[in-house]
Amino acid sequence: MEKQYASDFKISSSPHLRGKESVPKIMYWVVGILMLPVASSIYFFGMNAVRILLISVIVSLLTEYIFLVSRKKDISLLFDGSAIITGILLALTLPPGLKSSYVVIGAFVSIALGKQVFGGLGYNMFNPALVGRAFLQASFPVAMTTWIPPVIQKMVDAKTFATPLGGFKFSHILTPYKNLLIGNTGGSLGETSAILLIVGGIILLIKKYIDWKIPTGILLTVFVLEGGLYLINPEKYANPLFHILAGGLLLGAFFMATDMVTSPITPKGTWIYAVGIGVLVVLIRVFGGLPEGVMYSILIMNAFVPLLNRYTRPKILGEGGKK
Amino acid sequence: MNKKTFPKGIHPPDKKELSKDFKTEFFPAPSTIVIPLHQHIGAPAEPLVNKKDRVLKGQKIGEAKGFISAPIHASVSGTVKSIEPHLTPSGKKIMSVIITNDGEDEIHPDIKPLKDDISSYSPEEVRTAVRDAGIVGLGGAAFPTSVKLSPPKEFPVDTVILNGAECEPYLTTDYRLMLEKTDELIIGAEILKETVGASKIYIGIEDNKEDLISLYAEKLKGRADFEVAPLKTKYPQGGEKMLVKAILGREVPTGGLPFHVGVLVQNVGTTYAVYETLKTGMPLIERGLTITGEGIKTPKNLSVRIGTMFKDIVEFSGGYAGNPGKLIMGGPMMGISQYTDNVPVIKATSGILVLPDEEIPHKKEYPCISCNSCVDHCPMNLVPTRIVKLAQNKLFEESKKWGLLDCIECGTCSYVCPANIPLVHWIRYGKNELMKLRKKSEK
Amino acid sequence: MASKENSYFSDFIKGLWKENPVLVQFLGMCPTLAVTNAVVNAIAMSAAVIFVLVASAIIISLIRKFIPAQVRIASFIVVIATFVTMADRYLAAFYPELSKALGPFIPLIVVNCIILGRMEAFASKNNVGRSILDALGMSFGFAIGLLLMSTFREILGNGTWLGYEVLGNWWDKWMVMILPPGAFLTLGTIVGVSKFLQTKFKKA
Amino acid sequence: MKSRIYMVFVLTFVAVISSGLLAYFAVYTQPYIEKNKKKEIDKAIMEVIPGVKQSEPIVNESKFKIFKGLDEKGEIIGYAVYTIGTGFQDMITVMFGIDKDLKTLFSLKVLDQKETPGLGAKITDDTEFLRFWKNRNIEEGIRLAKHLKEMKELKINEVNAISGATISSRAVVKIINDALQKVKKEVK
Repeated sequence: MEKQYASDFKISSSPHLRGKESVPKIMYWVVGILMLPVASSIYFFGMNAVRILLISVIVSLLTEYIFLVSRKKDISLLFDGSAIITGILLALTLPPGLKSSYVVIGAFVSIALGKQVFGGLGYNMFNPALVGRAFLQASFPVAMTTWIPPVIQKMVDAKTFATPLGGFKFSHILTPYKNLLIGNTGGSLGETSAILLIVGGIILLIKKYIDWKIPTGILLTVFVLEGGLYLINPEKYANPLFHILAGGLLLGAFFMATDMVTSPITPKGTWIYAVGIGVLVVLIRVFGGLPEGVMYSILIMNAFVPLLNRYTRPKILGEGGKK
Repeated sequence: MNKKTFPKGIHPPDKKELSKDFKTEFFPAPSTIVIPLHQHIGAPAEPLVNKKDRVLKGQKIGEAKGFISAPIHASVSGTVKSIEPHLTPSGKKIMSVIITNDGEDEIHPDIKPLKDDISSYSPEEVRTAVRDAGIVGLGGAAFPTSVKLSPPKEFPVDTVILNGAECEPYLTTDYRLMLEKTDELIIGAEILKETVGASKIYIGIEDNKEDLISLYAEKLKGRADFEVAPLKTKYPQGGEKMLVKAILGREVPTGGLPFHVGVLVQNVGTTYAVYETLKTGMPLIERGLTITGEGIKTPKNLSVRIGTMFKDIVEFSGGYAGNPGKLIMGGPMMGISQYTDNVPVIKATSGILVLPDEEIPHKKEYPCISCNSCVDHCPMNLVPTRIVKLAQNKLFEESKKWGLLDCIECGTCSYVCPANIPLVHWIRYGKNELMKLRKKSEK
Repeated sequence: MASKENSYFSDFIKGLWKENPVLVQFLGMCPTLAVTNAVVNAIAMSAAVIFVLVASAIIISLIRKFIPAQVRIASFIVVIATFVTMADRYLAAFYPELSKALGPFIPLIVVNCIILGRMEAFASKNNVGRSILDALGMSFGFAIGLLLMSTFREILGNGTWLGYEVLGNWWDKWMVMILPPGAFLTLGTIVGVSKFLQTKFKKA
Repeated sequence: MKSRIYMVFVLTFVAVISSGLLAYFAVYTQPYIEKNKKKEIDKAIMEVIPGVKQSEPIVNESKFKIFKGLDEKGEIIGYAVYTIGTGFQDMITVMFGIDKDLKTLFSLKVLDQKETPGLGAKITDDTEFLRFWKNRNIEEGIRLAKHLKEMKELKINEVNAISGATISSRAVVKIINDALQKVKKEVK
């Protein structure tokens, strides 16, 4: 008698083991780490920060939901965490006094134009949060460049308040390093506290959720170029350290430029991308008309990513060897 | 200890403790044996027997056709029940010789060693013996060994690497073999070295098998032609190209084989098979394998006749445990999942792995977020996500430029992918389609 | 096309919607993007295009039988350029403000693909009557596109329409809409909506 | 061969007709266009020098012009300066009036600019920017005030920047100061 055999095993392509990482896990880790700059923004800018953050995240999720439903996609994609990250990142780049209606527009544009029109997560070319911010900057230039001082800093004349970079560029005032590190200065919600941004960035680096080449490339480039200028003329140009700590550079280098979807996939391409951002930042800050250029630098280099990917194929093991 | 390795790769949980300490057991041949006539890379063999013929153990029942091919032998004595297509672990139905075992294990009279002294074989005799014995790579690739032993004249081979890395998680058959047949392996390796005219033998062992490293270092103390190469435990350390890179720092050219850089890489199982054939004259009818996994009651290392059905082996190992979800021939990274256990052991079967339903990843697939994990881990330094995207869009020639054909299908990229994209699956699809296109254009 | 009437009618009507140069054929994108930041500019531009297109169509269809095929494009350009220069001088003389706002885009009508395209595709092959209808249809289609664009852009970007305040003080002007990026955003949106409507229309 | 001659003939014919038409039209519109240009400059001169009735050019380059501003009796009241300089994005064309002793700047008019709408473009808009420019002392040039101040708090040679458009404001100040240097050389 033939022995009965067992069947109905599941079949699939190898490998049959899978690692522990998953897209939502990465996303929610990033959300968790973003709580550091979020905390600092709430501490320094109070209810304004809470208001902007909440509106931005809720509108981002809502927009994502509308698009998922209308494109007949899987609704569970709403909770992959990416829309929440976009919402938080957008809020962190906005000026603290911004009107709620602008935040709504910004968040909608981020998700709709920045992400969903390209086909959703993974297909967008530009960092969605920065698309939203660039749109707001172009639409409401005055509101987007009006800074209010942190709530804990009682200013005599608080009508307008310069960011550290603006203060340096137009009035040649250097904000003390202590304030830059802790975050007690003017600026976008999430960019003021250098120390928390660095801590968050380091956690991301340890967890390998961001490519170390990107922050390293950007910060080194800025440091070297600014350092060179500073050595040539210390009167006119600021200390390179100031340039690294002030403005949105740290936020951009650790949280924006490192966006996986919109950064290159090849190692060489990543280096070019990072150095390109650094060079553009210095060019805009020093020689351009604007005090700050991290956003535009990243967006410009985002546009080059497909090209970089295409022309920087890594050498395959054994390539070029003689057969 | 100077541990060698290659760039990139991954560290999956190795799970070797399940079966590592069980001595290799001999598994008596069951009553019915199914021997497929195509178990190797290359052309299928032609059947030499007819229905109802009596066959003896070691008798040639399939003749090799062409240079890259291998003959097939009967692994038991008995009667040919039928010659018909039978499902094999490759997933295809293949013409097979089904033998009813008479249990007598009567050895074919022609089976005797060519020479009494194993060290007196000439290279040509070794090649002939290996070819006639139907020996193929037992690591899983099943590439005819005699072809490997005949490198072209313009590529002199100076180094032999004995591949004992066994980087696939779960599998321990090579480990047991190295532990139990130490002297035989050393002699086998020497013969291989003489056959290809090399001067140096490296034995690559991953450092999760510390006992083997010290055992061989002790045995080979003072031998200038041998060197034990401790390797970092990393997947896919046992890939030929990775091994050559790790031990010698040489890079096998794309589309090339190790002999292009003067190296012969041979799996320990194959080396032992060569030794056995030269010693006893018995062709390849038996091989070592590990039956393991959380879905099997008592994991074992076994010596099994080719053609034994999986179900018999599972039964011998106490049957399934819990809720078996997947049955895999080979290791979990590169093995082929089986729909049923009604398939025979073939020459390439290095293990039978049963994963319980709970162990099977049920992750949702997301769109690629370009996280670079696959790029950061690919041992071939490819950009899997791009190759796959190009293949998905049917740009196969473009995909080839990005290294579609250089992929060794080790599964590293799929393992690390957080979006759970079956990258290897798509790469196989790409290779397949590309081949179809080639054939079309040749016509 | 059952009767002659019907064919004349369709000569005119196709440019308005089915073959709208801006929304369907994507012709004349340069002025479409550049001068639609205010309705008044769009009107002036459209008027200039209507004049040039109709006048050129008349001349070309009249002389079409005399022009050898090898030099037809050159002749078309000469004729078109003549009318464009006239329109440009006319605006500069009598509407200096508009002329300044439209800048180089009036002279650039010469290379506008709508005009050369219609000459080549229609006026050089049909009689005067049909050519006029075709030119009118196409130029009105162009005008519709420009008006749509400029209406959106001026209202959103400046809170006004043709200079009249329509949205009041509560409206925060979306500067981006009257800047170049706004042109692309608006064009994209309008084209998207019109494609959507067209597919709906076809199904129904 | 015949067809080639015919080709050339037709093209020449078309060209001749069209050039004739254009020549006529150009002659016809020329005076109007001239008048428009002159009107624009005259109008600007009227605006920047109070009480001026007529003007005559002293310097008349394409990018830099000085006009003498005269009252009804032909007495000189001041000068109107037309100059072009670099702005934030493109050139800015301005006209400003100064008194005959080169001490006071009466007022400023921006004739043409392509600054950012909503920000730099405000330099054309009277209420936002140009009111700061009424009757400034120019003996030592114009300066931008450090912080925004009320009109009456501004020093006699200071003007405010437009908030959010420091660069355009700065550009205008530089254009004026550069032009003043030139004027001082031309008008002794």
